[in-house]
This record gives sequence, structure tokens and C-alpha cells, in this order.
Amino acid sequence: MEKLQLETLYYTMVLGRQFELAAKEHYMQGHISGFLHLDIGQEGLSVAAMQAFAHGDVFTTYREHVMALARGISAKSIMDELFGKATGVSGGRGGSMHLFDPSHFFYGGDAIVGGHIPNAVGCAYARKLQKADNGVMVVFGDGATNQGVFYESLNNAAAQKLPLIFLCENNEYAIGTHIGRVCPFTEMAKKAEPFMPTLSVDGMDAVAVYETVTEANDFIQKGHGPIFIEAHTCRFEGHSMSDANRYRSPQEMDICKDQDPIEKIKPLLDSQVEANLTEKAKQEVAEAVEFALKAPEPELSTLTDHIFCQGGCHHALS
Amino acid sequence: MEKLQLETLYYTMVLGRQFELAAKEHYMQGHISGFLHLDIGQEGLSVAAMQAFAHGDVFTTYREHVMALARGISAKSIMDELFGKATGVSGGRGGSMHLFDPSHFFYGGDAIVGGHIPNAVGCAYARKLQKADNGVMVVFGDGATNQGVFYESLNNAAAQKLPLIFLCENNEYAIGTHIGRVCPFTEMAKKAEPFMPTLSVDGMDAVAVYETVTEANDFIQKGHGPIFIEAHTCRFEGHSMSDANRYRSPQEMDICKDQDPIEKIKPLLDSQVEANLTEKAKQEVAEAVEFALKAPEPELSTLTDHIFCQGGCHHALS
Amino acid sequence: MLYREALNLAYHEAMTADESVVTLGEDVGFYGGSYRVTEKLYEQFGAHRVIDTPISEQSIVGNAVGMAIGGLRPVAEIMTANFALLAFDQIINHMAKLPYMSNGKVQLPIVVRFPQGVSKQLAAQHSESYEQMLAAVPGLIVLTASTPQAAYHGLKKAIELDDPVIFIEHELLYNKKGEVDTQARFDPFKAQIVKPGNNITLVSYLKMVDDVMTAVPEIEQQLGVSCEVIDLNSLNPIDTDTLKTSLSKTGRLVMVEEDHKTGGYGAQIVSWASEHCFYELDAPPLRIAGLDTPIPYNRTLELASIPTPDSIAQQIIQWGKQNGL
Amino acid sequence: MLYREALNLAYHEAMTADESVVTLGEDVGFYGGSYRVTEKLYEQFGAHRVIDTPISEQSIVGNAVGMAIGGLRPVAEIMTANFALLAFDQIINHMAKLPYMSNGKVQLPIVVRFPQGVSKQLAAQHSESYEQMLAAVPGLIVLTASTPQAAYHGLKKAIELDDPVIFIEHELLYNKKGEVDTQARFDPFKAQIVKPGNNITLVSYLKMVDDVMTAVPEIEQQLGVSCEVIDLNSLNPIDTDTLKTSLSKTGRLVMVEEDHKTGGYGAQIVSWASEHCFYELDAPPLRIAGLDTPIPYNRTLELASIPTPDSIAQQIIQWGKQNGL
Ligand SMILES: Cc1ncc(C[n+]2csc(CCOP(=O)(O)OP(=O)(O)O)c2C)c(N)n1
Ligand SMILES: Cc1ncc(C[n+]2csc(CCOP(=O)(O)OP(=O)(O)O)c2C)c(N)n1
Ligand SMILES: [Mg+2]
Ligand SMILES: [Mg+2]
Repeated sequence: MEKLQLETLYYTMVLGRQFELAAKEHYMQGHISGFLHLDIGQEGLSVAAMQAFAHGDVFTTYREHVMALARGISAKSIMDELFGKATGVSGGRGGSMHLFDPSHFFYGGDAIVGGHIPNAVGCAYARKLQKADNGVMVVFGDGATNQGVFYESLNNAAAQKLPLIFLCENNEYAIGTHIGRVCPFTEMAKKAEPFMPTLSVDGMDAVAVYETVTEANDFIQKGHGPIFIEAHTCRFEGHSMSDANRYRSPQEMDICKDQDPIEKIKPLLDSQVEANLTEKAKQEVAEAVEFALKAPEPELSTLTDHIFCQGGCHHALS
Repeated sequence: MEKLQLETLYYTMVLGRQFELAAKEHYMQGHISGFLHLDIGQEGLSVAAMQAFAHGDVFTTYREHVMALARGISAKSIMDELFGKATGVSGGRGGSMHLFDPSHFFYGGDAIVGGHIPNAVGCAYARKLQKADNGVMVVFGDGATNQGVFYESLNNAAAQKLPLIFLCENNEYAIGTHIGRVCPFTEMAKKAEPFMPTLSVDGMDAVAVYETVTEANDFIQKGHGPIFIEAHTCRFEGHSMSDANRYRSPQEMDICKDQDPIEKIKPLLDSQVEANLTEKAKQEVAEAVEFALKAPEPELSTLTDHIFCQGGCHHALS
Repeated sequence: MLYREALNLAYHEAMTADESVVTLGEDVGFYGGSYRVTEKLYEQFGAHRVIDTPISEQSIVGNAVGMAIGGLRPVAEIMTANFALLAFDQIINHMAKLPYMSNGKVQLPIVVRFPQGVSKQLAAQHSESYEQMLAAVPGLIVLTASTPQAAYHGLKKAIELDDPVIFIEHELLYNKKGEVDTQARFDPFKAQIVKPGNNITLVSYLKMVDDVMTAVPEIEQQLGVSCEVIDLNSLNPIDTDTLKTSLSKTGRLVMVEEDHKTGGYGAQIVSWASEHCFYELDAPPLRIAGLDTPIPYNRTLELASIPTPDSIAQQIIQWGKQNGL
Repeated sequence: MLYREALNLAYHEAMTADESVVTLGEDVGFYGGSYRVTEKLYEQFGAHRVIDTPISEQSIVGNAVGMAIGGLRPVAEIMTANFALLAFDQIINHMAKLPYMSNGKVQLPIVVRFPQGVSKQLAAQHSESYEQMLAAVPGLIVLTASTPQAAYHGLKKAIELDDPVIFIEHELLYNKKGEVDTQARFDPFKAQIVKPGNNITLVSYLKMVDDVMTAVPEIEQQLGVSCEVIDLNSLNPIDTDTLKTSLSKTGRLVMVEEDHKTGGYGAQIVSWASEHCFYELDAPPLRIAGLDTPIPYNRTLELASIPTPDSIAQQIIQWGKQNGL
């Protein structure tokens, strides 16, 4: 990996970490509410996947702040969204779980486990029909692979040979339930094998993720149809701020945290550069928070806007 | 296979064929209405599967008359049901697609493609918990394997090691759509491979089906968990009486009909015995029709019975 | 032209006019559609725009949402209303909400269409009506069509709109004949006064409009009144202006629907009327609807479980007599 | 005792009394339940009766149906109402209909329970209410509980019944405190008169009962009236006797619900009242409900989208003044 690329990767990971830590703090202070799912521990995976797939459409889950950042959506507009402000990327209506920005080909931010997967398939269908260059990536957890619609999506994507990367973030847990307790095996790639080629990668190693996603991207660009990547990863925090994380032992958490993806990359960088990048990331997050604290709330008069389309609309609802 | 067993097998297949032909005739005469799905061509599969699995619970689809017969439910009570009579196996309320008879461990008769599969999983869970001897069999078409809940069921049955036989009747069509047009492959067993062992059998050969189901039954009885059987078969008629079967060429139909499961068994029987059995089957169906024609309709006063339970009920609804 | 032909014509025109319109569903393509609504589209527009799907209703709508995000204008067919339940998560949690959740950044020009209702002995799992559930979901426009004319114009308009539309047909209407004036100004959001009258406002939609019209002569004769028959067409939004005008004139409301009475869509209309036209009403509103029972297979029971022209007439005559008509 | 503890107690007692009672759902076992309703059941009754399921809502209810067929009495938890949409095919096409379709040969003693409603900034995909959809399905009993007492007795009764029951809780009620008298004769099918009064009948259920009670003093003072507050408890069947008696006395009906107004459950109550208590009503009924909008994340918008004690009081006072109170 080139030096500059590595620095961007590192910077964005640190930005992600700092962002999540700030979100956590402001959740505890009451500035952020609802469900807040932190990506801490999984930043390497989130960032590298987005950077290796910079041009296609992305569909993801409620654990998406870092992916949104890595897509180039500003920390400000994401933090504002978490604060429920009008200046947020979804106008304060979506919140943490529903970041949308079509200008960055980022389509949520979906909080129904597995529900966004068929949406990604449909988008990949559109892209194929339009003979558009870039494919689609859909990111989801191990738990989401238990939803029937996940398999329907594997089948449809394969039957139609769609340019679609399925990226499974296997952190082995769905809230407090270990994947091994509800599936007959723990490698989720196995589920995709009847339908498409699969790749497996250490999701705590951002460089490895970057390479694997690049390989997958090459594959779909060539019109070979969809491909499945399983990235083994580990979240450092509870499922959301409402989860006390009691189902994992201290030992299990130690093993998990020993794989910190940021620590793994750090030695590859010049230490002065690294310190500067970290400082810059902290600064960017601090500014985002400052901005979010002062940003305006949406006007009450906008409460029922956007239920139906504006402007382009051909009718008026009563 | 023993002679007596073979004769029973043959007799029930012919009974099934005759039953379906009579149903077709009386549909055209207007005595039967709604959707009528004939099992003609698939009788060997239906009958042998039931006979090799005589003691467990069975969950199946709308194409179930012959399976119901093979379970020992009388031709009379099935024909009455098709005629919508009070004496029908579901009191005339269910019709062709909804034959229910718990006294024969036969639980429908479900018309939502794939919808009965998780029901079978739940029943297998109950049987395992109750340490009951007999397992459960669920029968469904190739098309049903495209429903998400089918995969959820594979996963659950495997994770819980349930005594459950998944029997896929792969006739390659879902109404007018060939399975190869909507799946990346045509062997449905492939879909089950990540979860459990699979068996494949020529569904036009009743003896082979009997042996395969027997093998599967042994497997689940030993507590090894679920198993999947794919039986390749072919329906001779349209999907239902409303389908003109235009999507299959005469050549394709010829190849299909050349495999008539009844013709395949016939040579194994003494010709006089065969003739007697056929005569007896015709007689039984004729009697069932005669009975059904005269049987009473359900009383109008029963229209809202059985929405909630009777007798055992602890409350009264307004 | 038959109702199903009118729908087919709307499809043909919309797909010819706009390349981004695609249709998807089970057996819609090569097979020609299980009720022949999509007949010949496959031949004309090809497998890429007329997409045969596997039996995966959740994906049919889920994919339509993604197609719309990707810039297409999908029209999804669900073979029968009952199967739409499998897609309720996609319809309600995704299709109806993404535009709002995204602050309008995502628009979803999608039509989900299906037939519903009691046909002939299709039994409990193939005979339901779900307009009451879907018309209660903010973010969905719910249109119905009771004539070939409404079918043609309604579907065309639905495809044109940039919002998610649920377009509801009735299994027994597909072979209904009627004029289709493609040039007419037909607004599917406006309720139609099918027959003007002075003394009773009969509100209905879909197949029940025909049954109400069949019942009207008997009612008018027996009660010596004239009935105004209104076809709602759009179930959400509701054309309350037309209702209000009619009720101001007649002072009497009868709501007729095929669905089960408890919680049925008609409750919304009657409740709206009693909130907003209380002082106009001279008699208690009457709701005529199906019984609160799953639909039985037996024909006699089946017919007894839903309103028929005869039962509609009898109930209204009895109600009229009890309420001073 | 807290509301969630009352539910937990009902579970404990039912599972102790009857070995065939099992419970299943996401995180209900080892984890203890995402709202702690099933806490300690796993430890006490083991993994075979307290079943942690994968995230497969369709299967949760689909399996419950099969378990009931196999002789068990399953209690299925769906984590949040919105996810229940994934199970609507199983709930409506299977659970509600098999007893009828089978002519009573199959009985389904199943409880499907879930919390619903607007909690605090959970946004559009985690804040819905679906009672109006489910109370419209023949074959389902739909119970709610607004107090620990109702929660305990309601859930126990639901588990005892041999019919499918939808048992609806509210996310904001789990930590509500209240007396639970386990020996009380509490009939969850009967509406409760939470507060007797003479001039206005306020009908509600679930969390809105509390909000109505908070609003009442202001309403009574401003209008100089006394309000009768009724908690429906059971949404299907409906205890129309209690409603009728109250309306005969007060002549005025206000229906308060949290769900979106168009097509909301309250329409059923108001429509019933205008059909059956027309001559008792002295004023147009008033429906207070949420706006027809998906639920926004921002707290100010969120609160503006649903009734609050304050908005309830204001709307009723204004309506009262316009209607001669
Ligand atoms: C359909 C649905 N069911 C349940 C939930 C509740 N829920 C939210 S996240 C989650 C766990 C998801 O686990 P996984 O897919 O592995 O993703 P992770 O949180 O580990 O990133 C659950 C059960 C939901 N949001 N949607
Ligand atoms: C959920 C659902 N979707 C669609 C249908 C309509 N339908 C009935 S049978 C059928 C084809 C099923 O094919 P398959 O599973 O292969 O069974 P086969 O009829 O070939 O025995 C379809 C699409 C249905 N009944 N239920
Ligand atoms: Mg996970
Ligand atoms: Mg088939």
C-alpha cells in the first residue's frame, strides 16, 4: 500500500475512533439519544472497505458512522445528525441509525436487521441495467445472515449476476447472543457458498481488508456476478449504549482489544506523521461537536415535510 | 421391497391417480371450485414418501391430495372437502388446499408457498423436547426454496439438531417459471448443503423414493439432526386447473410423461393383481364421488365456528 | 376493453414513454402474468425490464426499493394480497419511510400492485383485503380501481408519481368490461360520484361499487329515496370534500366494504364523518362489511361472509326503516 | 412492582405451573431479554424452554405455530413492534387462520408479545404501533396492558387461553411502578373505568391512559366538567358494554391513541360509537392521535408527532368550548 494511501487509511480510522468516543461522551451527557451503536474496534474494517470501494453505491446498517466518514461525509454533518440538528446529514430526522447521503452514494443507515440487503440487490440491478461502471456494496453483521431475506438476496444476486459485494462483518455477536448458539457453524461465508465465491479476511487488519475488497471489486467489475466477503472482527463496546456487555468475559474482551486495528497500523507510519494525524482527527471531531452543540434544531413547521416528494410532485395530498 | 408393501404402494398410487382424474372431471363439471392443484405424475413420490414415513408428523402444501390419501385419510373425506361438504376432512371450510387431519398427523395443506416450513420446524422442536419417537417431515416444491423462511428453517433445524426431513419435490417449475430462470443452479439440494446432509433421488421411481426416505428417517431417528432430500419429479398437468401449461413444449411433456411412476411399478406386479388393484382403486374413488355429490353442505349457522377454540375456551368473545 | 387490458395498456404506454420503468414479480414475464395483466410486456420490452422473480415477496418489494434508489421506476406485482404480508417489512419499514428518514434525499417512485378480495372459493389464505392496513401507513399513497377507466388512468398516474403507491385491484374485476377514454381527464385522487342522489350517501370502492349499484334500485324503490353512490378511488389521501358535499345534501351515510368489519377501512370513513359532519348527519351511519371470520371455502359460507347485492339492499332497507325513511 | 417485573412474574408462574409453556425470541434467554422481561427464566427453566432464536422473526412466529401444533404452549417475544412486520405472514395467514381452516382440528395456544410505540428518539424504524392492523384480523385476540396489574393478569390469561393472542406492551411502561395483587379477579377482556365521571368519556389504552390521566385535571378545571377515563385493555374483542354505559351517561366521546390518526385503531371505536350510540351522543366525537408522519428522530419533532398530556388537554378544551361545554 502506498504511503499516502496508508496515511489516509490511518487518519480516517483515528477520525472514526475519535468520533465514536465523542459520540459516546455526548450520549452520556444527554446530547445524543435513541440507540447509539459504536463501531469502536471495527474501524479498520469499516474504513478500509469504503476506501477500497470508493466509487460504488453503499448500503449499510445502524452501525455506520465510521463508514459514512470514510465515504467522505463530513464529521460535522454526521455529528449534527446524532445531535438531531437541522444541519445533520438527514436533517435531524434520521439520527444515528439513518445517515443518508446520495451525493456520496451512501444509502443508509437501516435499522431493520437484514432489511437493507434486498435494497442493495435492487440497486445493483439498476446499475447493471444502466451499464454503470461501479457496482454496489452491502454491509451487514453476522446476525443479519439469519434473516431469510439475506438468502433471497444471495440467490437473486447470483441468478442475475449482479455487480454486488456482500460484506459480512462477523463480530460473532448479535446483541448478547453468540452466533454459535443459533447457527450450526460460525463461519458465515459458508452460507453464501452455494451461490457465489467467498473470501475471508481478518477484519482487524485494515490493510488486509483493503486488499480483499479490492480483489472483490475487481471481480464484480469484470461482470462475474456477486461475491461474498466475510471479515472477522470484534466490537470493543456493548451492542449499543443500552447494552452493558455482560455476556463477554474480561478474558474474551482482552483478546478482542489486543487486536486493536489502529494499533496494528500505527507501526507502519512515521511516528511524527502519526501524531500529527491523530491530532488533526481530534481537532476535526472537536470542531464537529462544537458545531453540533450550536447548530439549530429543525423547524417545527417542517415536521411533515418529505413524507411525499416535494417539487417534482404531481399531486397534492389532503 | 416386500410384495405386500409393493402392492400397497401401487394401490395407493393408482388410487391417487384415479382420485386426481376424478377431481379434474368434477372441477370441470363445477362441483369443485377454487384452486385445484393436481399431483398427477408425482404420485409415486407422494405415496412412497408417506409410506416410508408412516408415523411422524407431516406438513405439506396445496398439492397434497395424494399425500393425504397415502397417510390413510379416506378418499371420501378428501373428496367431500374438495366438494366443500360438511363431511370433508376440514368440514368444507378448507377445500383442496387445506386438508387437515391431526389424527393422521397430517397438518395441511398450506397455500402460502414456504409458509408451512417453519411450522414443521416448530413441531420438530416440540417432538424433540417431548422426547417423542417420531420425527417430522416437511414437503415443498422447488419454488418454495426461494422463500427466505426456507433458509431460516434449514438454519434453525440444523442449529437445534431437530428430527426433521426436508423433502423437496423438484418438478422444476413454479407455475410457469422454470427454476433455472430464477436460481443460479437447478439442484435445490445445493441450497441445503451448508446446513445438513443431502440426498438426491429420482422422484419418478417410487421404490427409490421409499428407500431414500427410509434412509433419511433412520438418520433423524438417531438424533443426527435434520436431513434434506431432493426428489426430481415432473407434473403432467398444468400448475392448477387455471393454468393452460403453455410454457412447456410437447417434446418436454413427452419426456415427462414417459416417466410415469405408475407404469414404472406395474411390471413388478402380477398382472392379475395389478388389474384387481386398479379396479379397486377406481371403485373407491367412484364411491367417494358418489358420496360427495350427496353429502350435506355445512350449516350456515356454523359460519363463524372455530375462529376461536370451542369448549376448552376460557372466555367468550363479543 | 377489459379491466386487465386497461391495466396492460397503461403499462405499455408507461414503459414505452420512459425507459426507466421496469416491472417485476412472479410469472409476470415469460408466462404473461397470472391474471394476464402483464401480457406481452416481456415480448415487447425484454427480460431486463420485465423481470421474472423467484417466489420471494420480501425481495420483490425490497428490490424495487433499491431499484428506485438506483434511478429506476419499478412496478412490482404481488400475485395476491395475502402474499403481500411477506413484504410488509419492506413496504412499511422501508418503502414508506426512507424518503422521510433521509430528509427527502431519497425519493421512491414505486408502484406495488396486487389483486385482493374474495374471488371464488380460494379459501382463507387467498381471499383477504388489506387496504385498511396499508392506508394507515404514512408515506404510502393507496389507490384502487373499480372500472377499466379507473384502472388505466390510476395505474398511469401511479407510475408517474415520484412517491410510493399501493395500487389495489380486485380479482373479480379483471374481466370487467368498460369504456376507456385515454384522453379523459381522470383524477384518481378524486372520489367519483357514480350516481347522484339526494337521500343516502353510499360510499364504497373496488368491487363493492358494482354490488352497491346492483342493490340501489331495490333500495330506492323500497324506501322511496334516491341514493348517491360514491366510489372513493383513493383510500389515502381521502377526498373528503366530495364526501362532505354529499353528506351535507343527504344527511345519511352508508359505508360498504368487503373486508371484515372490525377494524376495516370503512371505520376510518365513518369515524371521519362523525367527527367532521356530525351536525349534517340525520341518522346513525351504517357500516356494511364482511363478517369477522377467515374466508371459508364452501361457496354458501363464503358468500355469507361478505356483502352481496342482496344483503346490502336488505341491510340498508332495514336501517332506513328504523331511521325514519 | 415494575411493569416488566409483573410480566416476568406471570411468566415464572405460568412456566412453573405448566411444563408445556415455552418461550422463544431474540436474546430472551442467556442475555435475559432486551427489556429484561424474561430475566432469569433461562436460569430457572433452561435453554430448552427458554429458547434464544436467531434474528429471524418470520421463523419465531412460524416456529411457535408448529410448536403449538406439536402440543406446546409457546410465548414468542418480538423485540419491537416494527420487527413484527416480518412475521405478518405467519401471524395473519397461519396463526390466525389454521384453527378455522382446519375446522377446529388445530388449536393454537400461542402468545406473541412485543413492545410498541414512541419511546425516546428511536426514530422511524423503531417507534411504530400496529394494534390497528392486528385488531382487524379475525382469529386474533389483541390484549394490551397499561399497568403492572394488567400486565401480570393479562399475560397470565393470554398464556392460559387456547387461542392465539397478540399481547401488546409499550416501551415506556416497562419501568412503571404499581401494585400487583396476584389474587385479584382481573378480567383482561373487560375495559377498566380508571376514573369515573359524568360529562366526557375519554377512551384510551396503553401508555396514553397515563397521559390522559395527567391531562384530566386541567380539562376538568377549564371546562368545569368531570371526565370518565376508560382503559380498553382488550382491543379485540372490544368491551362495548362498558363503552355504551359510559356514553349513555356522558354523551361525549374522546378517543386518544398514540398511533397515526388516519386508519388508527381509534377510528374503529369512534365508528362503532357513531353506529351504535348515535342518539346518545351530544357532540361530535373527538379523535386525538399521532400525526400521519413517520416518527422523526429529533426530540422536538418526535414529541410534536404524538399526543402529549398538554396537547391532549388543549385539544379537548378547545373541542369542549366549541361544543357547548
Ligand atoms: C428485524 C430486526 N430484528 C431485531 C432487531 C434488533 N437488533 C438490532 S441490532 C441486532 C443484532 C444484529 O447483529 P449483527 O447483524 O451481527 O450486527 P452487529 O450489531 O453485531 O453489528 C438486533 C437483534 C432489529 N433491529 N431488526
Ligand atoms: C407466498 C406465495 N407466493 C406466491 C404464491 C402463488 N403460487 C402458488 S403455487 C406457486 C408455485 C410454487 O412452486 P413450487 O414450490 O415449485 O411447487 P409446485 O407447485 O411446483 O408443486 C406460486 C407462485 C403463493 N401461493 N404463496
Ligand atoms: Mg454481529
Ligand atoms: Mg415446482
